[in-house]
Amino acid sequence: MTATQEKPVVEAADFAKAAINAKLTKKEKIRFLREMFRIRRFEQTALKYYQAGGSMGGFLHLYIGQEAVAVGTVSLMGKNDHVITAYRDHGHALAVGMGMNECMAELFGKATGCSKGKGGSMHFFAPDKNYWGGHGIVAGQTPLGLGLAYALKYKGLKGCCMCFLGDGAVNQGVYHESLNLAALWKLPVIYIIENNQYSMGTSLERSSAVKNSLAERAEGYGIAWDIANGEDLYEVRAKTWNAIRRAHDESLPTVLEVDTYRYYGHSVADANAKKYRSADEIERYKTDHDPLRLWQDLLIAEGVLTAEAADQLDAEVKEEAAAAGQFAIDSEQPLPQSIFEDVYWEVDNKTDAGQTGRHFFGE
Amino acid sequence: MTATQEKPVVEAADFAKAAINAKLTKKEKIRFLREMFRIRRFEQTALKYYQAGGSMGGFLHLYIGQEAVAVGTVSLMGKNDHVITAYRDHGHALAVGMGMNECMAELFGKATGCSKGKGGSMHFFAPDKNYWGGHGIVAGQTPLGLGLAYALKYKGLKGCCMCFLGDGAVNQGVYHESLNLAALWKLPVIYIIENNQYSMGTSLERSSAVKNSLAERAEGYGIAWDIANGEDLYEVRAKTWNAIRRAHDESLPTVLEVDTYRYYGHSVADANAKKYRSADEIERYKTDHDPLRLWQDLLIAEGVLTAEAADQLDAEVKEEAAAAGQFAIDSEQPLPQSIFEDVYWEVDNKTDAGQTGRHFFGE
Amino acid sequence: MLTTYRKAINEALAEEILRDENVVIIGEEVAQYNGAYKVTEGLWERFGDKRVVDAPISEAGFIGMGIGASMLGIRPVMELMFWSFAYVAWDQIINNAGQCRYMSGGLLNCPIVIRGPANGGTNVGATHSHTPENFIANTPGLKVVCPATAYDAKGLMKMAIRDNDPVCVMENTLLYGESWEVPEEEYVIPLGVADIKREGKDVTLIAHGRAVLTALKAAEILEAEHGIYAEVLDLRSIRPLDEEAILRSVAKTHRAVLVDENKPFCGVSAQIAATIQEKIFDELDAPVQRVNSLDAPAIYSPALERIQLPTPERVIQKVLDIC
Amino acid sequence: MLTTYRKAINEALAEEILRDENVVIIGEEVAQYNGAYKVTEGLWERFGDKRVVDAPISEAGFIGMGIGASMLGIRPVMELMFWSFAYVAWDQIINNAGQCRYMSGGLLNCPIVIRGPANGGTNVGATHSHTPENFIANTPGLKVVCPATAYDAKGLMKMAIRDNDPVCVMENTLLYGESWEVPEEEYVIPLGVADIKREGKDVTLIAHGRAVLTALKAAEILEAEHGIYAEVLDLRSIRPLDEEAILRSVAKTHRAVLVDENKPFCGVSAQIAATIQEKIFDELDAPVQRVNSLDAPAIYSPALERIQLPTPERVIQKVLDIC
Ligand SMILES: Cc1ncc(C[n+]2csc(CCOP(=O)(O)OP(=O)(O)O)c2C)c(N)n1
Ligand SMILES: Cc1ncc(C[n+]2csc(CCOP(=O)(O)OP(=O)(O)O)c2C)c(N)n1
Ligand SMILES: [Mg+2]
Ligand SMILES: [Mg+2]
Repeated sequence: MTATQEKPVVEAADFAKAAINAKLTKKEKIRFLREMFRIRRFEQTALKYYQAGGSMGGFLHLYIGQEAVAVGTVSLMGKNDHVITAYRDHGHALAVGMGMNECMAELFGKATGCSKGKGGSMHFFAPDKNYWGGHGIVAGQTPLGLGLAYALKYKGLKGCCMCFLGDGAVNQGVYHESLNLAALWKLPVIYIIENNQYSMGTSLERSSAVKNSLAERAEGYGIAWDIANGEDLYEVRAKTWNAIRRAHDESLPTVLEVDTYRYYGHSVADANAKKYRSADEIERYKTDHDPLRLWQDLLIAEGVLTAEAADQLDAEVKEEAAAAGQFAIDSEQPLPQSIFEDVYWEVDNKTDAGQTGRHFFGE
Repeated sequence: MTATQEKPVVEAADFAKAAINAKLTKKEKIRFLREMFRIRRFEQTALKYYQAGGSMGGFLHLYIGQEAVAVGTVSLMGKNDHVITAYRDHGHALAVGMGMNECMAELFGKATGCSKGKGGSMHFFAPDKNYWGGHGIVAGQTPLGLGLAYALKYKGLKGCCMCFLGDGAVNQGVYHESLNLAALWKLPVIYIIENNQYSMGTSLERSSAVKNSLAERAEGYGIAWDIANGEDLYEVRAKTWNAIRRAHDESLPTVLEVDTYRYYGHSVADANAKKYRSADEIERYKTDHDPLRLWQDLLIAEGVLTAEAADQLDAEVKEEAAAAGQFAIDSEQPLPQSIFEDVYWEVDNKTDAGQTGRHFFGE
Repeated sequence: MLTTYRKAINEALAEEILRDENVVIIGEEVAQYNGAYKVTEGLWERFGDKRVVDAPISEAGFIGMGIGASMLGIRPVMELMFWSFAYVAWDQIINNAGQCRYMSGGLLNCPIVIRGPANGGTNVGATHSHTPENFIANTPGLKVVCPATAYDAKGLMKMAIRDNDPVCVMENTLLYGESWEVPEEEYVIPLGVADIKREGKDVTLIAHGRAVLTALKAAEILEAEHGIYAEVLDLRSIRPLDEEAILRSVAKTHRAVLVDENKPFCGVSAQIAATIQEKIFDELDAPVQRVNSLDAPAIYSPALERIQLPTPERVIQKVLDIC
Repeated sequence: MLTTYRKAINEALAEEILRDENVVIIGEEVAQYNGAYKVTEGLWERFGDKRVVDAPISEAGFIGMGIGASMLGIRPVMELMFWSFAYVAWDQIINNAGQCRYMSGGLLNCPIVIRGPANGGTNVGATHSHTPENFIANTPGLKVVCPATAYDAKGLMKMAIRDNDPVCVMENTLLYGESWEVPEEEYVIPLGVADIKREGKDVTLIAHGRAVLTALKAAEILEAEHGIYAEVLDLRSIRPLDEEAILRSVAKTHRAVLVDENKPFCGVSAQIAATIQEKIFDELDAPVQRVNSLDAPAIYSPALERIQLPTPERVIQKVLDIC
């Protein structure tokens, strides 16, 4: 069964009253709306170019429908809090503050891309913003996130690492090895399972045997866990904050499962996007559970902003996305010799080590 | 904490009354005693030769102290029940009925060894006895055991696979992947964790974060689990039988954790055997918890056999072990050309496939 | 009949499922989804849950499971969505599929096939573009084939499934949509037999997988523009390897250029070059040349990945260097 | 001072722990147990829980963790009890240590060392005797060194720990107890510099790791019994590779025999042989010869494993074939 069916139904209102939310200023609430719009418009623009063909290659995994998860969790990050995720990484990248330009240019494989065109859609990075990618191998990032937490504890810094993974990723062994290490060594890592109910075309029921939920597997390691409704920004923030406090104050891990949904296929190449899920299901989520619409309506109801202001904000974001597309188009292709750059730090930095012995073979 | 501290204290007597034990004949009970003696005397003989030097190489992991686990579980095997274990495999090998000769010869690396001297101590095999080894990579056998169960179900055979692993092996990711697959596909596999409380020099507390026990992690997959006292043959049989019935009748997996103890070091090469455990602890197990002594006393108390008969039986087994040592010594070394045999089935069987193209390189 | 590489493999799988009740297809999205690259399209509908099985994302677990099942006589054909994902199951493939027969003194064998695409060129990035045929071929106990055409893919796949040892079949996402002549009637291609894809006399281009097409393109241009007649030898199978065919051709042309999408260091072409110079040194009129993928992780940038893989231009240059 | 290979590495670790507060040793049994092979003996007592850490049997988990920590500036030195166990962590090593810098366009680097023994010869069987230096060296983004002596082991280990890229150090359980001269004063050995372990003029024996000792023994006998003066070149570092030193020596002797404990197909010696014939073909008076481990999984039988590894006898035979 999906975790959804199990978790106690709670009023969004409860979470609005949570201290971490109660103290939010109007400005902050509006910024969250803007961040969610940025993700959605950025990806819709990218999709347009992808489908037009010729400018992008490889995969394009869209985050649309899950925006409240990245924006809500990232909104709580402090100086020493870090983020790492899988290949569905545009949302987290924009949420930590990456510019649309370098992200769009990366999709185009241009030299101006955040990864110089070397990583593509699955590999956005911004270490200067505590953002560590962007990883293509399912669950491959889970021990890396553990390591970021290890480094924080080793250095005596009060921080944590939020490591995102999908509902299908929980069945990679390395995630379990990481859970045991996190509990055994009391590491401030938060595993956030973005449960969008499908791993490619496979529903959670067909991929995971559970008692009640995926997060509950943490119980076997004595790790605290919780489940959150990902359509509600307030709830995401409230429950993530509990985990962050546990990490900061007790240096303990948490597994947080967030129920969410992706509107598009697994990737743009997903020919069966509407085969393994009913059109109704997708429609229901878009109409009744859209995190953007819900948040916008909430803010309007709260009197935080007017419908007009919201449209205005959206219009600005659309322009930002359109400009990013143009930026990507106008950017230069990386130079052929750059193929051999960024392989070895010592070579790139022309150190003695980098100039001793042969590092590259063939032509 | 170790599972021991958690499990309800039960009288061995209870388990003696279990149907599967109540129907045991004197002959069978005595055979179990003989099997346990066979394991212990075989290994003591092997140890003698190993320490004398010159005849064996590599590792020698002794099972002494854990005999009731292999003998108790294997005693329940039917026609379509299979066994696979790790490198501490002498006990299971002898319990399934392998001869001391081919086992001892394998330790000597002789051509007459069960694996023709190619596998050594960690790699005893006897597929004709449903015994699939003998595996050196920690937890590497856990998906293989799953596969044996998969094959049984695929062929419509009512059987199961008992897959043994250690308390340290539970932290290899592939074991968790196997648990999910076993539950998801309802496969008749029984994971038997032989919890001897240490993985090499590391106590369970230092390697595994648990709620109460290692077996309990199965809960997260909705898999049935239990804990057994490995010093009591009756209890091991009673609880294993529940798992076998679950596998046979419902085609469902079980995780069974059996508390036990090894008297010797991790392997004969373990220089610290007495450093990470107190001499008292080891002594306490040998005197108060020895599965052989407990079973022998029980049988004498039950009037199944006399002390003299037991000594007589032990004497016979000692002779069998001594003879096996002589057999190994007298056996031929494998021939140099055998290095290239048993690599490819098609080559060994001189089929067209085996004779097409080059299969081996270099000299 | 003109058939795509994808369809040819699909037919091979269907025919073997029908031929042998123990053949079962297992992998991620192979059943209800019809395969991430549609190689298994229609098989689940046609043969049902028992013969075509969707697996969770647990490569080590389900490939290890397939290996164990094969010891009991099941003949699993495991799909890796990308061969790159073999690295999370590496221990199972190398140690359990590759070493168990030996360690048991031949008491068991593992008739398992592990198949999927192993190639760069589609801008999926460094983690999804590995070509581990050299790693597999380094491992006695394992076999590996890399078909370059639909005809070879079907014949080799059927043979691999019937082989009683573990066979790794490395396909190519860039070839799935390409078409070749494939006969109606059944056929198999033995492992370990190379194929001369183009006759020539001046130089031998030795390749496997998609690099064979690169070599053929280069050969065309060499003939048309330089009057050089290149023989193109498709290894098809890396282990077992048709060494005789390699030596025979080079002994005839006296020159060899190896085209190989492996990274250079210890790539398949390193082994072939070492073998040629060792065994027919005196037949060589020039050193054996190698054209590999440029020696860096696979780059995403579509503009650059194109030139990171071996190109006909680079092959031609090497040939002109020695002819 | 005469020091064992084991002690030399132990000193290197201790010195680097003292030099850099970010150096931390992590692995199974490295702390309280003093290391399965006693390489880390005394370090935990001396430096405590923070700097020397015992890990559960979760290689993928803790090596991946070390890689992540290294991105934030920690310099983990991870012990693999056997390099063979790297196969359960293969994806972490190849993809996360090897590819992340590239995929991020150089925004991060992973100053991690992964060390442990990688060798056959102690009858621990096929699953425990892998020598993956050829696999690692095939992978741009990773570095790998294989020290043959205590002196080299210490100097290379210190350099590896200071290197800002991921470095794999492959040791040898058969060498841990062997002694060599190691100076009191501190020193490091740069990666990528080969070492002539014995001067000669008639043939060059090229080796790495323990095979260097096999080559030296063969060289002694060749001189004493055959009057052949073999130069022994120790690669020390496989990637980066000192190609100049290789070509210089072979250009001098005009003959090369490679001694390599890798399995033959795509072993390190295949790469070296291919390179020599490609770059100094005209300097060669005979084909480059290779001596590798016999091409089967590592056999347990003590009587046979001895001859499965390269022996001085086999090296001598190859030399006599071409001299
Ligand atoms: C080890 C590995 N196996 C398979 C894949 C192919 N793959 C990429 S994403 C994916 C589905 C993952 O689903 P989930 O974890 O739920 O994340 P989501 O896509 O829903 O965000 C699969 C099978 C991969 N990248 N890595
Ligand atoms: C993947 C892997 N890592 C490490 C080892 C080395 N090793 C062999 S046995 C062992 C301890 C295992 O302990 P446990 O699982 O409790 O089994 P026990 O030895 O107690 O029977 C270790 C670390 C190995 N063989 N495989
Ligand atoms: Mg999902
Ligand atoms: Mg144990």
